[in-house]
Amino acid sequence: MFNDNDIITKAAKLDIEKIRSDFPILQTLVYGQPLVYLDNAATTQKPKSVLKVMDEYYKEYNSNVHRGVHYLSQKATDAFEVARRNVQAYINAKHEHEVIFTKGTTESINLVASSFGKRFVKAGDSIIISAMEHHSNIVPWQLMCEERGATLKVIPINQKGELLMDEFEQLLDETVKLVAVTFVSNTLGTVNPVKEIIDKAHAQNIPVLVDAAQAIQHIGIDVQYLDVDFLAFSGHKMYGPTAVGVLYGKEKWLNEMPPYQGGGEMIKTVSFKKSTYNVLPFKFEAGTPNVTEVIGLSVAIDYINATGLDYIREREQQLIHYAIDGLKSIAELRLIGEAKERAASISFLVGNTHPFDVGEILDKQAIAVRTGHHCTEPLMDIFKIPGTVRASFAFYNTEEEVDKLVKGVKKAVTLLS
Amino acid sequence: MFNDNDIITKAAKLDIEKIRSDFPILQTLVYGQPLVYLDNAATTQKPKSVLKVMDEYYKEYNSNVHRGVHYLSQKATDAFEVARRNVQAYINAKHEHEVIFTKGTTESINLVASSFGKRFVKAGDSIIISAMEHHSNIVPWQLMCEERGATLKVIPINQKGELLMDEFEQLLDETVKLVAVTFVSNTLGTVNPVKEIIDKAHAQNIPVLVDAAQAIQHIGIDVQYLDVDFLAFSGHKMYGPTAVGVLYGKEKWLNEMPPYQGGGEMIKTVSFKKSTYNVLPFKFEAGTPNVTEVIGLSVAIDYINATGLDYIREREQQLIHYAIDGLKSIAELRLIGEAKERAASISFLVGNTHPFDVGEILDKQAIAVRTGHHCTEPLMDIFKIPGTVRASFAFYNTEEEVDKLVKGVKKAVTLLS
Amino acid sequence: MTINEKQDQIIEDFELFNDWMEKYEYIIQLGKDLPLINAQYKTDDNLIKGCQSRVWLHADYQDGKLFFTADSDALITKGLVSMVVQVLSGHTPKEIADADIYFVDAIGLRSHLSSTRSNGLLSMLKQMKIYAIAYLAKALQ
Amino acid sequence: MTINEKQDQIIEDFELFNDWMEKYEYIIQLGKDLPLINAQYKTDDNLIKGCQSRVWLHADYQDGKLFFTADSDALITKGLVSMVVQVLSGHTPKEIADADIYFVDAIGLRSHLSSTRSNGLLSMLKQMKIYAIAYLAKALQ
Ligand SMILES: Cc1ncc(COP(=O)(O)O)c(C=O)c1O
Ligand SMILES: Cc1ncc(COP(=O)(O)O)c(C=O)c1O
Repeated sequence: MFNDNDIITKAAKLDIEKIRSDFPILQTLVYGQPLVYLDNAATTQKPKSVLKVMDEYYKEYNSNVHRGVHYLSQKATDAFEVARRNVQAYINAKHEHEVIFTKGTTESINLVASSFGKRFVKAGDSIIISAMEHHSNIVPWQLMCEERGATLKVIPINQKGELLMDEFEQLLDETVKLVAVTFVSNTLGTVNPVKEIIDKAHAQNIPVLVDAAQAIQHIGIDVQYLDVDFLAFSGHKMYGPTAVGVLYGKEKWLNEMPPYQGGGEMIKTVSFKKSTYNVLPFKFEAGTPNVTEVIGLSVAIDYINATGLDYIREREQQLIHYAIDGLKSIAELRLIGEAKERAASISFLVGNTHPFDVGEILDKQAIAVRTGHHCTEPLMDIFKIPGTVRASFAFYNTEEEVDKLVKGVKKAVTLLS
Repeated sequence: MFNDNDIITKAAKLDIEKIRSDFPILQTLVYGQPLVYLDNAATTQKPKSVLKVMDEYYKEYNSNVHRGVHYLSQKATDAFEVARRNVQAYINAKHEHEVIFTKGTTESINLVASSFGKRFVKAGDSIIISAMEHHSNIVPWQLMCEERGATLKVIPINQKGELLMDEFEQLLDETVKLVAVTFVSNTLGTVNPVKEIIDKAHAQNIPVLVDAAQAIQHIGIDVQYLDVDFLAFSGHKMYGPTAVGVLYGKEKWLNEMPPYQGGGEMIKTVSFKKSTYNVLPFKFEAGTPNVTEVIGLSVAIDYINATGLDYIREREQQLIHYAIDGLKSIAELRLIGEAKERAASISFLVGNTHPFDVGEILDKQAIAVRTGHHCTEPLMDIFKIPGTVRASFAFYNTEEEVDKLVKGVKKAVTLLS
Repeated sequence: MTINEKQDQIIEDFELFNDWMEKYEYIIQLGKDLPLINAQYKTDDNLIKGCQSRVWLHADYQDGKLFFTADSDALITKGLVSMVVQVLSGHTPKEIADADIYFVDAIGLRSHLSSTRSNGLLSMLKQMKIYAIAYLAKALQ
Repeated sequence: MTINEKQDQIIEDFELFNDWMEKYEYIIQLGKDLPLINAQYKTDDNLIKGCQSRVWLHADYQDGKLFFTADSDALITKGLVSMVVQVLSGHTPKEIADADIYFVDAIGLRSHLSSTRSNGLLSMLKQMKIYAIAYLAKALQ
């Protein structure tokens, strides 16, 4: 078991205090006790700089973008497009117009399911997803497959919560039009071998969508290195604001796909007879964009870059391993998901206790965890459990907080048995 | 012509100063001069209270909603659902679950076009829109009609920019599945007789969608009185934040329509075989919602209510008439749109000057107007013009600002001819 | 006792507890007590699926009054369910239909009732009222 | 003069103006001068549709150099177009392809160039470079 004092030098401790002071909410008291926020996979907290830039935006240059000749509109447009290039750089996309702003991962995936589906999927075709997908990477494909007479195939997992890659290869036949998998499981914490999945799919000319909602804040992603065709993620899970997400798509696919929503921004010309569509990225950005949120997201990326993804990953790995060791000391505790490669979520159950009961008693100790199926019901069915307790970490969490979690779970078990 | 001193009492002037101090951006200098913001139809500015509540949200209780057992999540969920009831009350909807949060008017309309279309529109059917619609109330119907083999019919207008109601009645035949019209034209300022349109359509059992993007901030709307079937509007045009909008729909339609996007929140149960969908409103709210923005929108509604829609309407009518009178004093100025009933937008052209040139010279005088087709290209085609200069007002504008506009346009004309 | 008297009684009882731990211990104890429902009624028909826990509810009508039995898979929910059943059972459909259940909030367990999102307990309350209203409607015929 | 010398010259000229009015008067005057394009070239093929104004552009290749003529429906755009044409016309495809047009920003007319959203002038610059690159490619064959 890792020991607090062994692994964290004094300098590192100072770092953490500095980091925590960047996130105002971490100073909040809940029921009179300091908040222990371990629900980061649901949504992360926001640094001051993100809040500041959004406030400034509204106070200094709020305006509609792209269509305005006046000063505020120019300033807002510039900030908006600088943000796009910032996202482009963060994922190393080849072109800035391959970055489409959406309202979140869910919308990004729905966009692809709808537009890619209309263009490329016919009756008899199939789509591959995995057994550990979030509902947002299941239901859009179900809706699309149902509409187009296609079928959904599922990569199975082992008891540790790892994809069975051999079975995946078996599924890759000529009916498959797209593979959609998550990079990191929000429930199990499993990090999937997405590079390998992409290479294998590409060997058969099948494009791949990666759901990076739980990866983008933990792992450096280079879309050109991965050669991924579509990447989806949410701002609110990477220290950015709500109501913004990204769809990265390779230019060649995005150009071939029909538009998703119709409206302002996405058209070149409109007449009642015939409308023609705008170039990328605007073709997929109908309506007044989420300018404030996009600008906020850009500053969140700045914050991540300044902190360093390497540092973030290292800290989070320390926390996870420290937490796993701590939790394992609890009798009858069962980890759900024990993949070799893992990121910031840990799911567990204790004896016969119901996760909802454990979550509620943790809450009363100011420890925020999530309980339930975490929008991965099929995964719960596979493990034959009603749900789990999930603690999910960010680099601003501390070993002290992990200790509180372990103590809190012990108290819950005592009360409940 | 109205005279500043005649119509504004000293008390009213004080009111305006108080109101303007509520909007931080109105104190901004542009090129060293006080900003004159007359682009309110594109987006409105935000009162301090809206910015404050969003900042507080992020600093005190930011959390994912609905699925959490912990304190922050409860608090966020409560605020989110209180906001829904606030919107419900603002438009007097019968049920709170008839209020669906979207990212804006454009998405609200696309949702209906897609879901209503799938359920109710077949080849040979038709949809009616009007000649003055915004692209966001044209293109979604074009996309849907094309997909389903339906046709789009258009209510024509007269030279003043008013709907030809007789022609509308002619169009109402048994092929029509839905009428979609704007309440207020963003380009012409025309206020359409939506109650009459709804009554006429309902007489033939045809439902009506009203695009209220340019009405909700100016005119009190009671969806039960109007008996409207769908109402769409955007937060950012009603003093609220970007990235949030509303779709109101009658329960009976929303229940019959299939879901739009798939993902978290909108499901009841998911399995790889079959998923079932959640109840209203969640069925139509896939993915992590725009919680912050919804809470901001709610406070914007509080602000409107506290100011009073009657007061707002009266002030805006004063400003419009004052502005029209002032602009008419400019030789060769031509108003585009002279409807009897009008709200806060005024479009015009002067002699042979190009709107873009006029807009740019106004900008240099710190006057923000919009130029171009205002996302109503078909309307430009009808008037055979490339675009207009549009000044659009909010209750925080002043007669002094109108005077600056008139002077500014005169200077532009001098420079350009 | 009326429904409100019963609720006030529970609130009073809870004031005796010094901290949340004692409250929860009490509720959990209620939950651990014998199943509140006859096994034959623990059917899918009687199942109310909340967002986190499941609740089974059965209603009997006798001499103008409704009697409820129930169960849940989560202990705290079960404890609460047992209190709600105690509060509403043995009252007329009209009393139940009109009842305002405020004790859950008052004793500081709002996570079980807040938000419009139905969870087990909220759905159960709704279901109890639906039973009551159904009997009311029948009585009017 | 090189392309950059021409740009620097324009920037220097503009420094003489005391305020934005004088700048605009000058640009507008440039715009009012004779049409910059032969009427026969004002075709849809040569039309570049920006978001606010329209620009027509025609290119001639002579003795290893490109010569441009152009027009616009908006006066200020037309004035700017005339400056851009002056700056780039008479240079080799390579020089044009490599050129960095900074003077529009420098003289304070950024609304004509900012944002990735193509407007008339930006699209025109792009089109001029496309012509240049096409001739470069041809030369390589
Ligand atoms: C009449 C009208 N409809 C629809 C829209 C689209 O609204 P949004 O861009 O917020 O989706 C607008 C605003 O541009 C509008 O004025
Ligand atoms: C793996 C995964 N995919 C998709 C989503 C959906 O993201 P959002 O709700 O932000 O659209 C989530 C988050 O809940 C997730 O964890």
